[in-house]
Amino acid sequence: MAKMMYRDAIRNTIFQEMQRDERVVVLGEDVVGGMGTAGGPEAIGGIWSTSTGLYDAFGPERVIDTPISESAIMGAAGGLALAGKRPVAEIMFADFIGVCMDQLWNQIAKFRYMFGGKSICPAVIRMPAGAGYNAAAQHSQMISQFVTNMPGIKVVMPATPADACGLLRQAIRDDDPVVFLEHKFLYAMSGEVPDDPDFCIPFGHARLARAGEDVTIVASGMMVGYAETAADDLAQNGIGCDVIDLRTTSPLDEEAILDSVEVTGRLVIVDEAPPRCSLATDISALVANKAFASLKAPIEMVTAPHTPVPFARELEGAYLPSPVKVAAAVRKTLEYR
Amino acid sequence: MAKMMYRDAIRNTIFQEMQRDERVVVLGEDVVGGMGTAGGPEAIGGIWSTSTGLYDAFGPERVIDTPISESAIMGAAGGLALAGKRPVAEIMFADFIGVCMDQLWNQIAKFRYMFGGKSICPAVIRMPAGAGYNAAAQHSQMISQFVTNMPGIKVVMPATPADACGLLRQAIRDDDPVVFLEHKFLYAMSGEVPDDPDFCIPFGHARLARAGEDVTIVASGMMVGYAETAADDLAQNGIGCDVIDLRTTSPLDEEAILDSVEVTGRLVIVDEAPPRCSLATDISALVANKAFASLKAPIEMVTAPHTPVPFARELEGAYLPSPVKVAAAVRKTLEYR
Amino acid sequence: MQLNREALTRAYRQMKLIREFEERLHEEIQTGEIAGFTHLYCGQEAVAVGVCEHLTPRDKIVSTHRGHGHCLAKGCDVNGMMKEIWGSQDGLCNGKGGSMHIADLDKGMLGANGIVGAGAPIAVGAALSNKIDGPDEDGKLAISIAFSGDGACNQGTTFEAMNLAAVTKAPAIFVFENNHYSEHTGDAYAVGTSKDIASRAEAFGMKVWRADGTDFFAVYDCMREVLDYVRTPGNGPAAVEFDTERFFGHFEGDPQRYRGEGELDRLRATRDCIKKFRESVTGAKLLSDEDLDTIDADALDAIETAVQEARKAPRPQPENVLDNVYISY
Amino acid sequence: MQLNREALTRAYRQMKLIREFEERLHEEIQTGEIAGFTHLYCGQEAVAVGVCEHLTPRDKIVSTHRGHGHCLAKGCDVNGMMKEIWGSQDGLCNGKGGSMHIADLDKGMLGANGIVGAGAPIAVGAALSNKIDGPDEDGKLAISIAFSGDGACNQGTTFEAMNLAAVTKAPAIFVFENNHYSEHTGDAYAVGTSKDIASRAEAFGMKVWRADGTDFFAVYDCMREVLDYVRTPGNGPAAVEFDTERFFGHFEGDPQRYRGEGELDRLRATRDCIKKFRESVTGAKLLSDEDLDTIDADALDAIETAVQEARKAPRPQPENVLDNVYISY
Ligand SMILES: Cc1ncc(C[n+]2csc(CCOP(=O)(O)OP(=O)(O)O)c2C)c(N)n1
Ligand SMILES: Cc1ncc(C[n+]2csc(CCOP(=O)(O)OP(=O)(O)O)c2C)c(N)n1
Ligand SMILES: [Mg+2]
Ligand SMILES: [Mg+2]
Repeated sequence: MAKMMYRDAIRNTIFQEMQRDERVVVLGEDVVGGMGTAGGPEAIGGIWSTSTGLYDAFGPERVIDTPISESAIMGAAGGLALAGKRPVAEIMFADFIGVCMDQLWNQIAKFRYMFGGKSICPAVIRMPAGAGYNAAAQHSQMISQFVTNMPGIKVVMPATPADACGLLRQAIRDDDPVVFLEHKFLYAMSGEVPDDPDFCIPFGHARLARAGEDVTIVASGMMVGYAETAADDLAQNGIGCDVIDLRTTSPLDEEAILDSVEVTGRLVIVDEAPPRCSLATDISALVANKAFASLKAPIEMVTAPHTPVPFARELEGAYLPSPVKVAAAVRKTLEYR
Repeated sequence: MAKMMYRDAIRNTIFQEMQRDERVVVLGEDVVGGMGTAGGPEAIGGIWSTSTGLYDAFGPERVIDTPISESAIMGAAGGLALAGKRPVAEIMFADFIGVCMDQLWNQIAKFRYMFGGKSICPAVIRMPAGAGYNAAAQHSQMISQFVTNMPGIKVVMPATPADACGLLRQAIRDDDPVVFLEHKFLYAMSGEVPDDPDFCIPFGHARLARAGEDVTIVASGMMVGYAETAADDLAQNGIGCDVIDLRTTSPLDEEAILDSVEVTGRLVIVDEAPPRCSLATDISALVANKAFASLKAPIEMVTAPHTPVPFARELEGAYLPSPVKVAAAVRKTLEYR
Repeated sequence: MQLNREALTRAYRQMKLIREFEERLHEEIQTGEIAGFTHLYCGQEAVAVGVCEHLTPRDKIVSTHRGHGHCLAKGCDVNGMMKEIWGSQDGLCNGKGGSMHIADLDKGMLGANGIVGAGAPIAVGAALSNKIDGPDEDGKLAISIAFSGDGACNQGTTFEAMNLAAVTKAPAIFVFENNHYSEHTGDAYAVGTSKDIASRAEAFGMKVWRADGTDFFAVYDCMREVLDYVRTPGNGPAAVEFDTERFFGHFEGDPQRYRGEGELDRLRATRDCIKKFRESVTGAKLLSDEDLDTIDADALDAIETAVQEARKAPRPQPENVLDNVYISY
Repeated sequence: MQLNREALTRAYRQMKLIREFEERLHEEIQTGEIAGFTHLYCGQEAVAVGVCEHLTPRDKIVSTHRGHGHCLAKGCDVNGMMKEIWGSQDGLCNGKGGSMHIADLDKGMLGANGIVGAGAPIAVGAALSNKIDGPDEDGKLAISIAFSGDGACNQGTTFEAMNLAAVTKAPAIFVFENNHYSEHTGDAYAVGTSKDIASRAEAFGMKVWRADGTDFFAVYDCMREVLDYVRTPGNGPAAVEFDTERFFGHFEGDPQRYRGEGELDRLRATRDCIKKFRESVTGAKLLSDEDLDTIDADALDAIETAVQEARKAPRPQPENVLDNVYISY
């Protein structure tokens, strides 16, 4: 075990996997930082510090800095993967999926199916996502709803440094395409990360972050911490919550959710995205279909409102879910009889 | 009243609105058809026959044929609308949202909010959508889940020629941006359309396509017909269904859905899209939260599977919902006690 | 013309196979037996064959919605393709893809593509892979080719791909098949240029070539130069514009009212790459009419067999809809 | 130089206002009072002002993430902008947009934009609207301008927009501000060209210009020609590349290790558009040092006032998060 930040867990895992498997290739805007300048390559080393040192260690063929051309990055990741490489592409902000969705949704996701199972496309698309920096409407979005909908794509949302490591390693070694939604606000989060260079967390297995018998809270990414805080507060008042950290939203650990709701009969879902056709509604619909008999109360969802992400601190605060809002939803579901 | 096809209802409505309001402008690929050829403008007149004759009537300034550049089309629609025009843009297949989503999601949808309410962006984006033509994975998709999620966008899914007319007129006159999801398979559907040149159907008001007290079926677009067929079959066996045609998924007529479920206690949702984070889950979550007490059975969803759209007839048939699948879901929900 | 008899025979056979494949589909589609959208390559054969005859399986191509010619030229199995177009479970893609999504990774054929302009970035990715793999014992790189039309050249992805290839010096070749129409629109309208499509590629700093796409030998000779250049490590990408013609509508069922009076007759008479090839090789006495007639007959036979096989090939079952979304899930 | 005293005074005041606005933000941001990402325009003032001094409110501009200069030059209220950057409910966008989304439709300012390359298609739409509106009594069209950087010029949307404008002959002007960096990457690496960014625009068949973006008079004179051309019905779009410099980091907090030794000092000494303007007008005795000092003091005052006002301006309330998503819903 070593204590490190979420961002370092990501960088180290990429580094180790590049060392282990020469097919692993990194590409993205400013992943080298300094190309074509007096300062030279690695003058900066990636704006998220998730690729620092890769260029120096692995050279320009395997660490490819790109122009501002997300469709070309995404498409090149697809082409690299079809050609036998294992690309790890960075789309600087998940919000930029708007300019490159086709290459993810209609290409990478569908190659294997359209080609009758005769191809593999082991591309990892890293997409720093989420709010918290007052970066406003075009640099703060959670896009789990879009990518979870896409057949052919696996979706990962790590909530801790250890998970960032174990899930990213799994993503790089996985033969299916993976969207890896790093939460920008968690980059500086510190935690213990296993040293084992083969530490992988299998997809589709949720983590029970807190255990309790009164209410089930389902969350992912940054929302897990909010749910944990709420659960800890509620525990002080004798209310016990299961906090289920999904880890991956596709595949989804249906069993973990359903088993918990069978015990608690009450469900609160926390989701950073706007509410319509969201991951929150997805989990709700699962439970309303498969655990209906266990439900004792309406399913509560704590989500962003149906609005873009606003800029001002007060507004972004009002926009985002919070431990207080989660706790209120838990209390609401408990009050129902 | 005049009997006409869905596609003609669309073309005629655009024609009339262009006559009525000179700010209305049409743009898209091959909406004129024949530009730069020996045959000349209008040699073809739009591949869906939804823009035939517009160029001849309104000329090149207001009927703008574009290169294959969906981002530019979508962005130009946004710019035209900000500058005071009322563009009706065609994206030839809804599947192409992959190459132009940014201009819809991050631009058109968000202008008003980001600019503090100081702009209007009355753009209508027509997107022929859906399966049924064995057009395979990249030309058959339903994208209601993506656009319904987008704050700032209104989403229309007409199920009949009359609705295509009344809802499109409303869309063109509406000051908010609207995504208009025409179902390609309905283009040849015939029906009565009111003659009134001001016939508008307000957004957010569902249509009760069939009335019954046993089960609520919620559907939109081509799925409405499937639900009606299922309801008619079931009626023969004494099972009564409310069939709710949403007409618009954003805004959503929550009341119509909740009122019906309050009576029936049983809900089946039909959705052509893949199941995760879909419109089906959205409606389910609404009901599981706001009409929980009325529910007598698990909420059933009839959707496409979590796969791309396959090519072969047999496979596309298996992919799509069908009246038989809807009826089976209704029976399943009725069997539950 | 430096091609020997064997090479000429192979080139002609490939062109003819494509021609017959497409002519036959043109008929079969009218019976309603084939589902979906089909875009025929008829008229452009010299491009696909003139390009692909130079390639090895290590070289990759990425194709378009009009992909049959590229697929056949790159070595995809004619029976597997026909079965795919018929939607059979035994098709090259198990009936999942159909005409617009034929691929054969083992042959270096990375897929037809229903999204106009989507192929170019994928080809650059494949070219970056070629670059990582490095030169072979002869010091030459494997390369990757993006086929694009005069319509696709206006899609943002195509430009981004060209710039990315130029910046990274990826051994990619952008082959623009200018058949003068994108659907029902003329290139004279839709392609804003100072000169032509190649000149837009040139503005990214890459070397470009141009040739008559209805003349197999022009294509072939031009591609030899292009490949020689791009296979040389350090040179980076190149682009070629071929002036070519499509003989059928954009898709099957297109009324083609955008064509000029007598245009199709004129094209068939003066711009038919197969006719031109024939005249050229018989004129130069490299192959005889008899040789070519035999190939013609063989091609027809091969297509007849493919169609018969496709007709009786097993259909997919409903449960197959769930196959092959993921490798593991 | 054909500018009269008044015009010169106005131009200098505008440039100086932008300069002080940005210099002050550079300081204020370090206190942590201002939230979000802020990209400062310092160093490029001659471009925004040299372009916008020619425009009327009927002309539209679409800006970038580095938008303060364009906004001020197009007439956005300095106090409203400062309040917006502070996130006040009284800001130009009610605190909803912040630095990256400032807009003022009444002024013809269609928005800064956080998505690199997104502005160009929007500007073409606005230009198509100008074209529909037709020429004014002098036979001249209102026009629309897309500002883009040397990074944005690689985004597919920028190319698509140029082609669409060329094809439709929309009165759009693509102003490329080449400040030689996109974030931390040099244009020498990221922009694949045969010559420069303008030459890529030229390949779409449009007329292009180039000028020194640190010389207000070069920008201003060049834009007179460009505008004369684009305002003439039937001519269609044009592009201009300005060679300019940014004096601060990409965003506030950027360590700028990609800069060469002494680079910033050299730029401030030799490539400062305000210094150059001053030297030029005092040298030619068009304005005196005193005149200019007065303007400097006024600009500083205006900024001080704006900051003071922004500090005490009302904050948005949590419920305001729901405002203005739709007009009716
Ligand atoms: C992104 C996208 N936009 C539009 C289409 C519809 N479409 C299919 S083929 C085509 C024309 C393509 O023209 P070109 O690139 O010249 O190829 P050609 O058909 O001539 O072979 C269009 C517009 C599409 N499939 N994808
Ligand atoms: C689509 C998109 N990709 C990437 C970014 C991140 N980003 C913001 S500014 C920038 C550099 C832009 O460079 P340039 O166009 O030269 O403008 P400058 O910053 O020099 O003014 C990048 C990569 C973005 N905002 N949007
Ligand atoms: Mg073409
Ligand atoms: Mg720059």
